[in-house]
Amino acid sequence: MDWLTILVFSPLIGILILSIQQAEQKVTISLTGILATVLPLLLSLVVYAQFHGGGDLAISHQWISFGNGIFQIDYELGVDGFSLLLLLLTTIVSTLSASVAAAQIKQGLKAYFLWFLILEIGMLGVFTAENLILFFIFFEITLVPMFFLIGRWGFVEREKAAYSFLIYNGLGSAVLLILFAAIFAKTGTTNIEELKTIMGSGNAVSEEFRFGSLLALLIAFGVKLPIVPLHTWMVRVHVHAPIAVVMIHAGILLKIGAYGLINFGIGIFGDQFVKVAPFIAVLGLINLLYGAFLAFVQNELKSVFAYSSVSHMGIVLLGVAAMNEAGIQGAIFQTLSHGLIAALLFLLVGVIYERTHTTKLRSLGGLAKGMPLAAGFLLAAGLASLGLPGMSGFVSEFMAFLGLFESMPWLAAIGTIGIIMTAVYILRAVLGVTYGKTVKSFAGMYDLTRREMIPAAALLALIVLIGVYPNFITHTLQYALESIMLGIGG
Amino acid sequence: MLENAWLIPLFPLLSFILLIFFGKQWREKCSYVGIGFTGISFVLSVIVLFTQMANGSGGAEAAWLTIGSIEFRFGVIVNPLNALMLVIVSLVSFLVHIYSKGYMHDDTRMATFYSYLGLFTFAMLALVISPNLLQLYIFWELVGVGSFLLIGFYFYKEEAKAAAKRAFIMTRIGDIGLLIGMILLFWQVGSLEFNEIFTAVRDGSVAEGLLTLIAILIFIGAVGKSGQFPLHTWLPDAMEGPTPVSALIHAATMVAAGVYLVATLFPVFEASPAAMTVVAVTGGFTAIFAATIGLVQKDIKRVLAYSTVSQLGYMMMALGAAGYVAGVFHLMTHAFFKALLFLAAGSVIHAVHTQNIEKMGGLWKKMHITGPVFLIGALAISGVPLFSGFFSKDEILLATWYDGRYGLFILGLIAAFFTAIYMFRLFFMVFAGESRTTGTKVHESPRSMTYPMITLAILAIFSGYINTPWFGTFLGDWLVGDSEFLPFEHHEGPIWVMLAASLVAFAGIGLAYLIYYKKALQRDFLTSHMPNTYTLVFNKYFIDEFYQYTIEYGVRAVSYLGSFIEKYIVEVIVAAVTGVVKSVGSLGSRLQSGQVQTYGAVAFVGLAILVFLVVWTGGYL
Amino acid sequence: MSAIPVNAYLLLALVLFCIGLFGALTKKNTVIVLISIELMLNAVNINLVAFSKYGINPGITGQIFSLFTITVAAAEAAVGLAILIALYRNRSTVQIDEMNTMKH
Amino acid sequence: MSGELFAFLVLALLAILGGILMLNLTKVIHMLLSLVLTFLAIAGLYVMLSAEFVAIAQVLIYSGAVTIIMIFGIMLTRHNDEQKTRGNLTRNIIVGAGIVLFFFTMYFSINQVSFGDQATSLHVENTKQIGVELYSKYVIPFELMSVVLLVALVGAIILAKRDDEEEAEHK
Repeated sequence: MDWLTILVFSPLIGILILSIQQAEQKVTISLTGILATVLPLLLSLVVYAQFHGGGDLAISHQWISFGNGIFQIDYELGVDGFSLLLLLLTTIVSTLSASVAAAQIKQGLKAYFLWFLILEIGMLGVFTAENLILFFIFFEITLVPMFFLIGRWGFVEREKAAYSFLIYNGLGSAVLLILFAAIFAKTGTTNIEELKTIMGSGNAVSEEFRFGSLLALLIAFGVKLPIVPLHTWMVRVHVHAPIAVVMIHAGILLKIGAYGLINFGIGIFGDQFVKVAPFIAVLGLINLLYGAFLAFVQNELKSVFAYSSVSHMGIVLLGVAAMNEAGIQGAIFQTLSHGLIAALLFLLVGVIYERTHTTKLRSLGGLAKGMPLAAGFLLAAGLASLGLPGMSGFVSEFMAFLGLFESMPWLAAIGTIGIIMTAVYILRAVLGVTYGKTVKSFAGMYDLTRREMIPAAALLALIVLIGVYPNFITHTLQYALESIMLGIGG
Repeated sequence: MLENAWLIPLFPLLSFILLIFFGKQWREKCSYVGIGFTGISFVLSVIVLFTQMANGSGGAEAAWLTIGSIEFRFGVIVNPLNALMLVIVSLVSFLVHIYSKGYMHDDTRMATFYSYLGLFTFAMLALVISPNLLQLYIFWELVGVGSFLLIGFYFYKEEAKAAAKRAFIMTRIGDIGLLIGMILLFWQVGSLEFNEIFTAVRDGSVAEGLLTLIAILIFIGAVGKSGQFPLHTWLPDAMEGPTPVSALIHAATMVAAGVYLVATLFPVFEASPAAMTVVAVTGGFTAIFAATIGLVQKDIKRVLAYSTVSQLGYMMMALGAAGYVAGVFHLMTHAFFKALLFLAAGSVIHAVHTQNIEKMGGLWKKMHITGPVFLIGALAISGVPLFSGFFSKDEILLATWYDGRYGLFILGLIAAFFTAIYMFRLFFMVFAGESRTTGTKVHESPRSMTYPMITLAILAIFSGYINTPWFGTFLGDWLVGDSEFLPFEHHEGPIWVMLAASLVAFAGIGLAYLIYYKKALQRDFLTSHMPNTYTLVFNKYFIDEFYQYTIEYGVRAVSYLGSFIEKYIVEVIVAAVTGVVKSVGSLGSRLQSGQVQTYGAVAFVGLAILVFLVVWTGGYL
Repeated sequence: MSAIPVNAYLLLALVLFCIGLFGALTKKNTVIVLISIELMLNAVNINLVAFSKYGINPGITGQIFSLFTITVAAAEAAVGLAILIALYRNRSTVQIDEMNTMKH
Repeated sequence: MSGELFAFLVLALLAILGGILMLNLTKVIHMLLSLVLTFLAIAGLYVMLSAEFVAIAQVLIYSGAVTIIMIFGIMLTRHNDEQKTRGNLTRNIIVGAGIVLFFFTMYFSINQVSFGDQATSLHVENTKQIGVELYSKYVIPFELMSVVLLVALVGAIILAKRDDEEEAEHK
């Protein structure tokens, strides 16, 4: 069975069913929307169950071909451990986000879910595509729905946010397209596995070309990740997009940057990556500290968490730049862990916003009194975010720094300031909202409903699971990691 | 039994989980859950202790995190030190659980309180049986969280919020030191298992300079956790938490974790004389520094908090002076008598509803149990002969004397003198003289509170006898006995050291008696004669303010600099990018004038440039 | 016969082509634009005929192609003029910069 | 200097002169007439290139028919028009620069090429050769060309006529 194709295009079923429903029937629509995301979730579990190290799930069909096979692009899907985990993350966060959206999106629910499901196809495709052209197509598919989801259902400055999202990511993907075309022209293939062997052999393509390609990749995925100073669009999106979309965005879309950087940057251009590693480490350090210090002075809960995302992505860069197993595994863990934590944080921000209609730190305070459960979850999420052991954040930070201390101890030592700062700004924000005197009492305050509690608890359970027993994931990752390490000759 | 020691921490964890989920329904019954599970842990700990004594050390491990060829493991190890710590922690925790039942009986969030206590106890118990540094670090942070949650238990108070935040961040600064030290050690040794670390250090496979750096970094972690100078400021503030918590976490167990850490890694420290000096000097300085502050504070819990800081400094000094047994011994006795003092103070606060000692007085007659047990605690901590504190303090002074650190020895004596003064200042002001309380009728606490105090009082008197120069050094022999890494030399000290220690203690008590009981000396002697010194000490040497003006404002300044960059550099770049995109767009739309000639011109010029480029590059792009 | 190099013809054709192009892109009168295009076609014709004599593969084909070109050019001139007259009737101008209906 | 080269130079200069006059004269009718000079010079060049038939066709169609049509066009519209302004100066400069770039690029390329010997038999019964080829090898394009001419004829008539009726309807 071609499970991957079925998985990637499974949201289409939901799209078809939704499109014949009437826009007024909110209950049926939200039910269909949620169920349409449950289907990929189940399928991804099937894929997970069938996964035995990689190759057996890969598929390949002839797709575009002319000029007697000189110009041939195949339809190739496949997963390794890393992308499989990201697939699971995607389906899980999508389902949770859909359930949040069903509660919080007040108008145009049908259109929302239609865009949302298209977005999910794009995300699933990005993580399964086995050649560059297919990857690019799915990458573009994620952009358009996001533009509309932000622009139509967001907060005050939603249109500005949507445009800056589109401009930045459009530029990034333009760079990507040119790069992919150049690679195709030089090597005659876009298959990632073939490229790994071609580029790895060292003499097929000139070194300058490989170096330039890596820089282009860095820019393209640097926008997505985002790397300072390309991050402002992302902060804007986090502040102005609807909460459910931010969950997806912070949880998954940012991870495409990390995925691309690890899978293509190291996977294909490993030997060149070694050269730029110190540079990337410095960038990562800047991300980590810059995000942390800025998060410390934000006056708004969502921008605190937005800058916290910038900061946490810095750890991904640091881990990648370490160029050893511990560092890269740390980066991968951080990718997954931040996906879960960011989704949880924004879920809770959404809950708070629904009750209080504000996310200004100044007008929030003492919420633990009115909504102890929500406050407890927020505290737990905050602690996870600042890298408390027993939660997923610690494992990834530890590994990233473990790796970095081996290759660049001084940078790593400076980077640890970031860990302290993370504690400072997270506690400032979280305690400011939940602890202390009640600044304003809001009418109709109520604690988490069951519908909000289940997603929050599910996310927290996953975070704790990874934190308590990380080897749970490492087995799946093993093969992917080995092939990546092969690329850098380690 | 030893390989199943991992069960011990699990019971408090179970209590935490159960209370988090079902606490609301159970209400008052929560306390029984907490007490029950901790009790089981205590019983198991005692069994483990005796098993260890009978059969020697042991443990078990399993893989936790695999990174390629590197494997981090998780497990338990029971050696004399760990077994001793297990018993201390579970015992104090058990007693505090019982005590809290009375102390917190009218609090509506009792379930939350007990669940947090469970979480803390779990982390602390797991900490002390860690077989490797990583696991120790993990629980090291978790006890920090337990402490953080409990300090911020009264979350609606701004002071509690600030104190919790400060406690977490200050200890985290220390933790980062530990983290860096740990990682550096890992890349030197290739493992974080204690045994392998010790073997590598003994074989000299780590360069000495690096080892010193690692030891000092690890010590920074201990400094943060144990409230040593200069990271001590969080500990007095942590008194915002409920008093049983102060007794458990901020007196007996968690703060002692720093000492435990240094003790556990003693072979690493011992290999680096420089690091040992750092430990000893920091400890000695903190001991006297905190003691002076304790002399003038007016809040009963804060006096005890500074006393704790001072006593922890004492332990550090002992360890730094190679007095491994002395440090651990004092850790144990201190756990008992300081927990006792805090619980007694809690009992007093419970009765008079204030923490200001100037508003207390004459309680001796009204509180027939609290008064005497407080006196026992005070005598023990002051080092009055025959009480437990006397023996452990004596051991420390001996260790410093034999290590040749005479300056520290004198520092220790002075600190002991101050300790006696402030403890008896506290005692006389609270229990002697006229009642200065207003309002409510003072009554003795319920039995759930007094029984734990009595238990601790007994321990505070007698726990010293397991390691004395007269009846044998049982503790020392056992602690060092079967370890291949720990040196043991018991010093049959000159008798005058012991005499000097007793003398100093009695002198301090006498002075306090004269000032605060007999009023023979002016109370405001210090205030009037040395106003500047008094202000300095009363304001804790302005350390808080110093931090506020340097670090806090520094961080703020950096942050504002960052947001300045964000606003005026990054955003300008962004505006430039959007501006370019926009102007290209408007240029494009201006080209769409509808005039065919313009279209043709653009198309042709483009073509010309392309053709030019093709020819220029010789037909290849 | 001392041959005139083919390059000379090509160069002449290039010059005429450039003149025609410049006229077609800059002149305002539509008639002149049309006739400039004719000039460009003529330049091409010169190339065709020149290659028919001097090319790699000389032969009569080049001349035949130039005849086709002339035919098409004539047809183009006729249709262009018809359009021009129709436009002039509607707008009373032959200035090409006033014809911007493509904008809307 | 051989006579042939001399003839070529004269004809080439005439052709270019016509073109330059076209660009620089102000009256539309003068521009048109200057181009007749170019067309005639080109016809002369065709003769030199052994293409007598094409030369005749050139004279008949370009110098005759097309020019006459254009003159009609001018007369039917505003024949007194002078070039009002030099038009959009920046655009002219850009176009000029582009053309200069193009010119030098192509000039560079032209200088690179060199071909083999010239054909010898083209001038022998030139018209017959063309006729044979047209009716044998190129018969289908030839017939298609007649269709094109027919369509152009019909189209020109319809285009020129339809507006009359519409205007009549308007009135």
